[in-house]
This record gives sequence, structure tokens and C-alpha cells, in this order.
Amino acid sequence: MRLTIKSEELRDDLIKRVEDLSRQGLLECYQCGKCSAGCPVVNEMDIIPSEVIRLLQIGQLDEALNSKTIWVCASCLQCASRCPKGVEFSNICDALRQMVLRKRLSIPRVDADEVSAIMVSDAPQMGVVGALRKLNG
Amino acid sequence: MKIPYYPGCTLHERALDFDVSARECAKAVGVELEELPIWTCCGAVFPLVSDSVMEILAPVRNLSYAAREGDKVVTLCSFCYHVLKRANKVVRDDPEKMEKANLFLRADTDAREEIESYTKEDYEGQVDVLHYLEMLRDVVGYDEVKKKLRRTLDGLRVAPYYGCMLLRPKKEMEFDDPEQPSIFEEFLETLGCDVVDFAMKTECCGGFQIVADEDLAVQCSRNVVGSALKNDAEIIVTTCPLCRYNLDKKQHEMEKSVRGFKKIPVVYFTQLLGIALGIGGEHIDFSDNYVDPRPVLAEKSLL
Amino acid sequence: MEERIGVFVCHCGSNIAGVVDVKRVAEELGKYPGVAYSTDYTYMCSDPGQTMVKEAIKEHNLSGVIVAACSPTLHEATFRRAGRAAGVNPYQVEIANIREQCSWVHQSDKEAATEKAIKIIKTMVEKARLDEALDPIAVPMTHKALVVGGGIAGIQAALDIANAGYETILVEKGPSIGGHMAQLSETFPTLDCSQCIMTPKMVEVAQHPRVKMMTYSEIEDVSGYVGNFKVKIRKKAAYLDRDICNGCGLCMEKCPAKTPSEFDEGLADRKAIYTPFPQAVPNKPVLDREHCLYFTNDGKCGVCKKICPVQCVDYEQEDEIIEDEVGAIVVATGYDLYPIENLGEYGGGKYPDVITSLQFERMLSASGPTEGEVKRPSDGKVPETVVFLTCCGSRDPEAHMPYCSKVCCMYLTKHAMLYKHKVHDGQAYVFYIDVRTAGKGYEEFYTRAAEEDDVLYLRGKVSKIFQEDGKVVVWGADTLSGKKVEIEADMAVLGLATVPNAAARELANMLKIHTDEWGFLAEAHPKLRPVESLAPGFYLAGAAQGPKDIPEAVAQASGAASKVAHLFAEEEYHREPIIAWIDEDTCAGCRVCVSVCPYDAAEFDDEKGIAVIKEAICEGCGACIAACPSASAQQRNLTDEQVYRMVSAALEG
Amino acid sequence: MFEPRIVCFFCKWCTYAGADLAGTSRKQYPPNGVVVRLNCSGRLDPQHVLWAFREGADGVLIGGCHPGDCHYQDGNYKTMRRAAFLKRVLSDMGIEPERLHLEWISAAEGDKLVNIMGEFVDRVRDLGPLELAHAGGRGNGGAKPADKPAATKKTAAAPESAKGAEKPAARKS
Repeated sequence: MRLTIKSEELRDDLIKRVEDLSRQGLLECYQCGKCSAGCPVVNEMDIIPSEVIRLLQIGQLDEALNSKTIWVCASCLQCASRCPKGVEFSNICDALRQMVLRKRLSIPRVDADEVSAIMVSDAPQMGVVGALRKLNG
Repeated sequence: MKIPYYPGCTLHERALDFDVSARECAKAVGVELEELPIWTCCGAVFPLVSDSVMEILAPVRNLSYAAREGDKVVTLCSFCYHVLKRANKVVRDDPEKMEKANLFLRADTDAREEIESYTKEDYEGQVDVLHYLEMLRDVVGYDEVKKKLRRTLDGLRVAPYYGCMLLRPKKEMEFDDPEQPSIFEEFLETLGCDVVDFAMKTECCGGFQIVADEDLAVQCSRNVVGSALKNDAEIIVTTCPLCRYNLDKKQHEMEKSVRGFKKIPVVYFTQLLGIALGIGGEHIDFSDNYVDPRPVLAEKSLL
Repeated sequence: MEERIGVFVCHCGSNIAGVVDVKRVAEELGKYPGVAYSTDYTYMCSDPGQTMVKEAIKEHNLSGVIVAACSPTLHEATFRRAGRAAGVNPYQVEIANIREQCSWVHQSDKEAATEKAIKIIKTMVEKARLDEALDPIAVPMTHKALVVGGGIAGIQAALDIANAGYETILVEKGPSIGGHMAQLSETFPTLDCSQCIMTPKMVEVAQHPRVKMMTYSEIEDVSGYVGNFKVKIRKKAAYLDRDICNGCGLCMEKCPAKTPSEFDEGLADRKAIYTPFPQAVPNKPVLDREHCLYFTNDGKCGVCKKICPVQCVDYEQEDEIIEDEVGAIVVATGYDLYPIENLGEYGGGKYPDVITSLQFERMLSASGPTEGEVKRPSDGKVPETVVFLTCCGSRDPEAHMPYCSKVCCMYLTKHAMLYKHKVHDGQAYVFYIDVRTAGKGYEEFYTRAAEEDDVLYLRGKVSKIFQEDGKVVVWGADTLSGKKVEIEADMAVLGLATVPNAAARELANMLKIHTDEWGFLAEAHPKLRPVESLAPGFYLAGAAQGPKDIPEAVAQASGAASKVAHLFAEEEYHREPIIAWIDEDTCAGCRVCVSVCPYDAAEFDDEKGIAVIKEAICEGCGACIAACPSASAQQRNLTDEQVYRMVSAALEG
Repeated sequence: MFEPRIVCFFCKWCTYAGADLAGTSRKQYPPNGVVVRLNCSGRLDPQHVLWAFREGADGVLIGGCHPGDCHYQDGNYKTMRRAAFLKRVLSDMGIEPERLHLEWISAAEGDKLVNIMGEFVDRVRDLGPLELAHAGGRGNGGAKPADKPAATKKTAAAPESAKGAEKPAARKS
């Protein structure tokens, strides 16, 4: 596992885009990992939240965009609530999801057709609307 | 006292039990909840990206409807409360977004004006968004509520589950201390309950992930339910239809995965309030609950 | 006489010259009225630089000097000395601040910075043209010091000042001196017992012939100025005569009222009449009225009074105000731990087995409530797994304190190590963000803990702690392996942030000495004057100035003491002569100045029918000058005329 | 673009030290202001401010210690009252009162100083140059302002005419 860091990648426009979309300063994160430590769905993530921020800090946007992590997030805001530096990972996660969804970079996590099946069962409307908006765009 | 009320989609459909009990309880404590004449879905989730004017339009539109009815609006569902309150803050703090949202609202009102003769007033954040619990505490007063009680729920061990959306982010919600909140406990103490402190009361139930990844969400809700059980709770109360769904209905899945799983009923806080206020059984409906709370309530002679 | 001002523009290496065109500045000023000589040089404050100033004074017969360089707080004194050596009165040497307030803050606009530098210097030239030759005002000085705070820093400062030959008053608000150091078990990195090295010092200072120790006392008021402070000290009622008390301890034994002991951090109880710990100095009790049954229960108890063999208990005793005069004040008010209540995610104090670092110190201490055994508070069980957390409230600008508390990494390492020494088969975990070991022998100490004592260091911050089913569950992260970590422990110890003592901020306000935004005392210069306050006559020692460990606190205390000795080495104190004076010819005797003067330095002279200024008292604030309706009150070397001319120069061009 | 000229009267204990801190921290702010260092903001005579406007200042910034923090007990309270009064006088004179600003900036608040400097310069820039019909005009200040009388006092005198003429107005407070 070797990584060649290229200075121009560190200041990549798309990484700047993540900062703009999420309104978070990626370099403010000092990698304490408190976001990961408190995340209720971290079990299902392939890369823990603090590592996603780290990848962005070192210019590895694609790896972050391709992570399972961003689709597992339930937007519970616990990470943002406890971050000592005020970095809101939940927002970074939303930004990454939006970048994928808007460009249709990968298949949406929730399929609208499948959801209609759940609709007829008993899930509250808010859950369906929430899932579609966060995970389907 | 009349207060404008925004029920939201879920309370009009799947969570009628929540809506009905809340309205009846309000009456009993002297508040007429006046449902907004028109309202739409709030969007359920708040957009966390910066360029999302479109996504706050729905909540701002609803707030502008509320503005025609009064200076505050009460809501019950945690998601609605979260979205309305944050969108309201955006309007109050970000003039650019306020302007954009109003551009859309004006077009919207133009169309409606002919039919419903609404005034073309811009929405600038003039409405305060209140949660029903805040209404009970700050508008009615817990002391007043106490005076109206027909019975107290003595000895009922209740675990108050806050979930995420009421509390976080602290600076925007300004609802309570996000780590050691107390509004719910104080409410339950008013009813005479034995309040159970449990570690997971502000942890996530899995939320909307239940739609995308049931296993994931069930892991979360099992964690919450397990913590309440460990602390010998007899019943969990919540303010959110989605939390209720995940914590109650998904006990079906928990039973499958955890050997010796003990079930625990999950009810809306307004349902307990209704019982204490002596409201008739037809308004306190438990037919939608997966885990029936009636046995434990009967055991305490509360039915 | 035509003024002959010399202007000396310093490059400060590239600090100034990198932004300001110093050559052009010197050239421009050379043409300015009143300027007889103008030049520039790389480092004016260096020896050759100062020599250059001195030689130019002689060669060009200069009447005044402007050094355009860094802030006057740094080198005004340097150049005034140089001026005096070459025959220019020090008060005719002025600094134009073109570094802190020009080159450093306008780095991107060199042209504008150069223009501004020229204006700044011109304002100072205008001031200097009207500067008078002045002499410092000699006032008598009290060669006696006051040290506030009886922790290790205060004790050290008091001892050093007393040993230098000066009378010292040591004031401590608690019943005993010793401070937090007396609470500690063993000290890093040598693991010597804190009380063993502390107690002799406490005794030494108590018995020192030149130290007047006042415990259970607080500063009530301080007035005056360097060399001549008047202090009022409130000696709180101990409800017994501590001079008569022989410290037999019978009263404490028989007292029926209990309350959690502050010294033991609530892990044990003390009586209502108590000494905080057995080795207390003085070893004489005080009676805590709030918990005493005699006071809370209508005089029904009175056991201590009945039993006291020397009849020293006195329920009628009242606070006493002691007045004294001192020449210098050392502030050593120490620190507190950040309140655990503020850390809701760790339970905010509601879990019995999630404890503070000072509670753990008491637990480890051989004279502590568990006699040195590690037992968790809930059930007295010896914990098999203990988790230690650094940065509890430190390095958290979002919700708590933004700064590093500096000592936690080391004391938690010590805690983990001592725990392992006492519970051999136990497991210690330390969650950290960075382990900071900058001190002599500290890195080696940390390495020893990790390698020899099997303390497992986990790099990550803990998000949540809760106690359920008797277990203290810790949700942390190990960012090195990229995993969330969950530990079911028996106890957790929080390395809470170091914050200034709660009472210290109030005291600082009363003393009119500066603090930073967190309440730590501000030093006069972060590098070159770390033991002095900007306010003359006040010196700083210990954690009151910022988080520090014992050797640093002791070093700073000795530094402060040496500054006091330095001040006291002169017979008289020489005050700045930049004070008010009143023109007798124009004063109408309206007494406005008398009413506005905060120091009673302006006085009405009945005989002359005008106001006069008492030179020994005037602090030079200028309130009377701004208030005087006839412009008869003026400030030496900052007259209204000088201000007008400076303003005009600032706006010229 | 119009670059306003600003005179800053800073007390040496708090705001001047705060400005030094901004420098030590290398914070950047616009170069429009030149500082006159006073022992205390309470030393500031309203006349100094009027003089600054007369001499061509577009804005005047006064910086003192926070209430309760004055090194000389209460000099800053005096300043607070004087500043409020001065704003009324300025208004009567046809000068926008926003051209005068009083701010409490402590020695620890380098950031605040930077922000205030930036905001104040922007504000004065928006107001535009100060036009005073009766002003002596720019560039005649410095050594000997034309209409200021020569020094009459032993060492250094206040400009009597300026004081005498305008001081009574300043006493209405």
C-alpha cells in the first residue's frame, strides 16, 4: 500500500467543492476520531468517519466517494454534535452523497421502485421520504 | 387559548394515534390546536449541503402559512420540528436564502391568491416553532398540567427516548442539553411516573435507514431497547413516529435475532399524558402497537 | 532652541524592512521639520545599533530621539537607557511602533505600509518636539511583599523573597497551605511521593521568621501602586482562636457533623470542625459554619466547645480585616479542574465510577481515603480494567477550552503506571490524541509505561461513557487501526482540563491585572517577561498564569521572587513622571479635577484657591485633564498640544 | 477607491496591547488608521476628536478597556459618556455620528481589533469622504496649524482658541 501524494491533488477543485457544499473546513479536523467513536452505525462502514475526512485531507476524493460509509450514515448528527473542532461530518457525508447522486456516479442506495413496496406496508411516510431524499437524491 | 398546529404527513396517516391523543390532551389542558388550513410535507429531512435553497422551500412555505395564523406553530413529530426549526433559522440568519425562498413563495402565493385570497406577505422568520413538549412546559406550564391530571402514573417505570432530531444540532435546535436533557424527564415526573435513566436515550434508532437497510436500523433500535430494558423500564415513550416504528415494530426482528428477548411497549408521550388526564379510550388508541402496552398499564391499574 | 530630533528606522531583519521601504522612510523623515538626522539600520536594538544612536546624538547634537521599531512595550526602556548614556533625557526618547502596528499587519500592501510608517513616525516626531526633560519621581517604598495563594508556587515565592531578606505575607484562602500539590500521590517522572517533598516546604515557610502566614484569609482590597500598596486582608472567622488552639484534634474527633471532604475530592467525609488533612499547616482546625450543627440547629450541639481542653472555641467570632502595607504582590492563585458537569457525554458526574484525575490522586495516596488502594467508589471493588482519558475539556474550542492543559498526558501516564503497580493483573488503557511529553525525562517515562507496564495507548478521543450493569462502558476509537473501540471497564478516570481557580478572576479584577480570555493571568511579555504582570508591582507564579507542572511552577515562583528582590534592592521606587500638573495661572478652582480623580491625587488648595496634584500619588490616567474646562490640567509629555499635533501629523499628506 | 483617513485613540493597557497582539499574531487589517497612544481612553478630550475631524479625518476610532477592566478604575466609563455626547455634537455639526466609534478591546483580543478595524474602515468608506464647509482643509496641519494660537504656556500649551471656542459646548453634558 503506497500512496504518492501530489500537491495539486491536495487542492483539487472537487475537494474544495466538498468544503463548499458541506460548509466544513476539512483541515480543521485534527483526527481525534471522536466522530467515529460515537457513530451508531460505524459497524457497517468500510471506512470510519474520521478516516473519510483524512482521505479528503490527503487528496483522495475518489476513495471517499466510493466508500460504503456515506450510504450507511443515518444523519443522526451525533458526530457533529460532539466534534471538539466543530467539524460536522454529517454535512461532509451529505455533500459526498450529493456529489455522487447529482452526477449519477453510482447506483443510488435506495431504489424508488423497491420503496413503493415498503410504502404499502407500514413504514411511516417520513422515513420513506427521508430515505429517498438522502439516499436517492 | 388557540395555537396553530402543524401535524405533518405521518401524523395524518400512519400516526393518527399520536395526532388524536395530542389534540385531546391539548383540549384537556386548555389549548385548542388549530390545524393550519393548508400545509404540505416539510420534506422530512433537513438538507446539510450549502446550495440547497429548493430543499428548504417546503418548510419555509409551511412556516409562511403558519405566519398567517399566528406568531407560533406547534408540532409533534421530531422530524417536522427539526426541519421547520432549522429552516426558520436559515430564513432568520441568511438574508440571501430568505430572499430566494420568498421569490418562490411569491410566485406560489400569486397562484393561490385568486382562489384563497391570501395576502402577499414575505416570510422573514416571524413564527416561533414550538414542540408540543415546549408548549406544555413554557406556554401551559407543567404545574398547570399537573392540576388537570385525573390520576398519576405512580410506579410506572418509563424510559424517555429523545432520539436525535429534537436535540441536535444544539446551536440550532436550542431544545435542551443534547447530552443530559431534562424536558422529557420533567414531563414524566409531572405525570408521576418513575423515570428511568438509560444510556441510549439520545442515541439513534436507525432513522430512515430502516427503509434502505433494515438490519442496520434494527441494530440501532435494538441497542436503544436493550438499554431501556437493562434499566428495568416497563415502557418506552417517544415523540417521533419513526422512532416509534423502529423501536416498537422492529422488536419483531429483535425477537428473531436475540435469544430470550424481552419485549417492551413503546408509546407516544401524549398517550401517557392522555391516560393521566383521564381521556377516553377511543382517543388513546394502541391498536397499531406491535408490543401491546395494555397489559403493563392494566397491571398498574391505569386503564 | 530649535528642536534637533534624530530618527532611527530599524529594519528588524526583514520583519520591518520586508514590508516597509525603510530607506524611503528614513529619507522622508530627514526632510521633516525639526528632524536633524535620519537613518536606518538592520537591528537598532543590537549593540552596534545602540552605539549608532549614541554616536549620532553626540555628533548631531540631538535634543530628542525617535526609534522607529517594535512596540514600545519591548524596547522603550532599552533606547531610553541608550539616550541617557549619550546625554539625551530618557523622556525625550520615543518609540514609533512600525512593526506590531504596521509591517506585521499590512504585509500585502508594501506601499501603504510604507506611507503609514512615515505617518506613525511623524506623529512621534511631533510629540518629541514638545517633550520635556523629566526625571523619574522618587517615592518611598515598603520593602515587604504579599504572596497570594499557598500552593507550591506561593510557598516557593514566599520562601525565596523571605530568604532574600524581605518580610513576606503569605495569604491562603483555605485552612491549610499546600494547594493541589498536597493532594497528589506521587509525582512524574520520578514517582517521588508528593507529600514527602511538599511537607518540609510547608513547615519551612510556616516557621520562617520573615514570613507571616495567614491561612483561611482572603484579599479584601488592594489600593495604591508599586512600592506602596495598601492591602486589606479578610481573616475569616474560624470560630476558634487558632493562636490558643494546641491542635490536639479532640474537637474533630467528637464533632458529629459530616460533609464531603474537599481535600479528598468528595471520596471521603470530613467533620464540620476540621483540618483538611493530617499534615495540614497550620495543624489547627477551622469550623465550617455551613455544616456545623451548632449554627444550623439553633445552638443545640456545642460539643467542640465543651470538649476543648484550652477553651479556644468561640461561636461569636467574626471575620477580621487586617490592614497592611506592601511594596510588591505575587499572585499565585493556582488552578481548578474543569467541571465534570460540563462533560455530559461522559455522564456529567452522574456515574459513580467515572472519576476525576484529582479523585484518582486521592485514591492513590497512601494517606488518602482508601489508604492507597485502588477501589472504585460504587462498590469498593478493585477495578480490573481502568480507562484513562486525556483532553477532557482541553483542545476543544467548540464546546470547552481550546488550549492544551499540558500536564494531563503526563499525569494520566503516571496514573496508569501506578494503577499497574498496585493491581498487577489489571489492564490500563489510555485514550489520547497526541501524547505530549516535552520535559526532562518525560518521554522516557511514557515509554516505560507503554513498554514495561503494558499500558495500552489508544489513539482516539472517547465519544461516550455510560455505566450499565456495573460496567463502565467506553466508546472510543483507535484511529491508527481505523476502528471504533468499545471497552467494558470497571472505572474511568477523566483528565479534566486545567482552568484558572474560580476565585482568581475576581481577584485579578480587583487587582486590575490582566487575564487572558480564559482567566489565566497575562504576563507582561510572552517570552521576555513571563513572571511579571503588565501592571507594575504585580508578579505571577504557577498555574494561575497557565497550565504547568510542579517544576515549572516552582521555577516561575523563584523567577517572580527574584523580580521582587530586584525591585526591593532600591531604597526608593522611581515612578514614571508622566503625570498631571496644573497651571496655577489659569486654574479657576472649579474642582472638577478633584471630583474625577480616582486616586484623590487632585486636591483643592484652600490657601491658593486652586487645585494641585500630589505627585507621589498621581497615576497619570489623565481623567482630570480631559475634564478640566480651562485646559489648566495637563499631562507631562502628553499635553493637549502634543495630542493635537500628533493628530495633525497622522492626517497629513 | 476612496481610502478613508482614520485616527485611532487607543488606551495603552488594553487596546494598544491588543493591537500589538494582532501584530504578533500576524493578523492583517487595512492600513487606514494611525494610532495615538493614550494612557487611558479617559484621557481623551472630546476636543481631540473634533480636532481630528477638522484636520481631515474621515473617521475616529476610540479603543479602551472593557467595563470593569480599566487600569485606572473607571476612565472608560467617562469615555463612554463622552463618546455618546460627542455623537450628538457631531450630528449637530452635520457630521455622521457613525464616523466616531468606541469599542472595548482587551489586550487579549487581537482578533477583535482586526475585525473592528476592518468593519470600521468599510463603514467609513461607505460614508464617503467627510466634507466640512468650514474646515481648515487638509495639509495645513502638522507643525503649526494656521488658526491655532502659538503656545502661551511655560512648556506646552493647549490651543486656547480651539478650547475656548468649543469647550463650552462640550460642557452641556
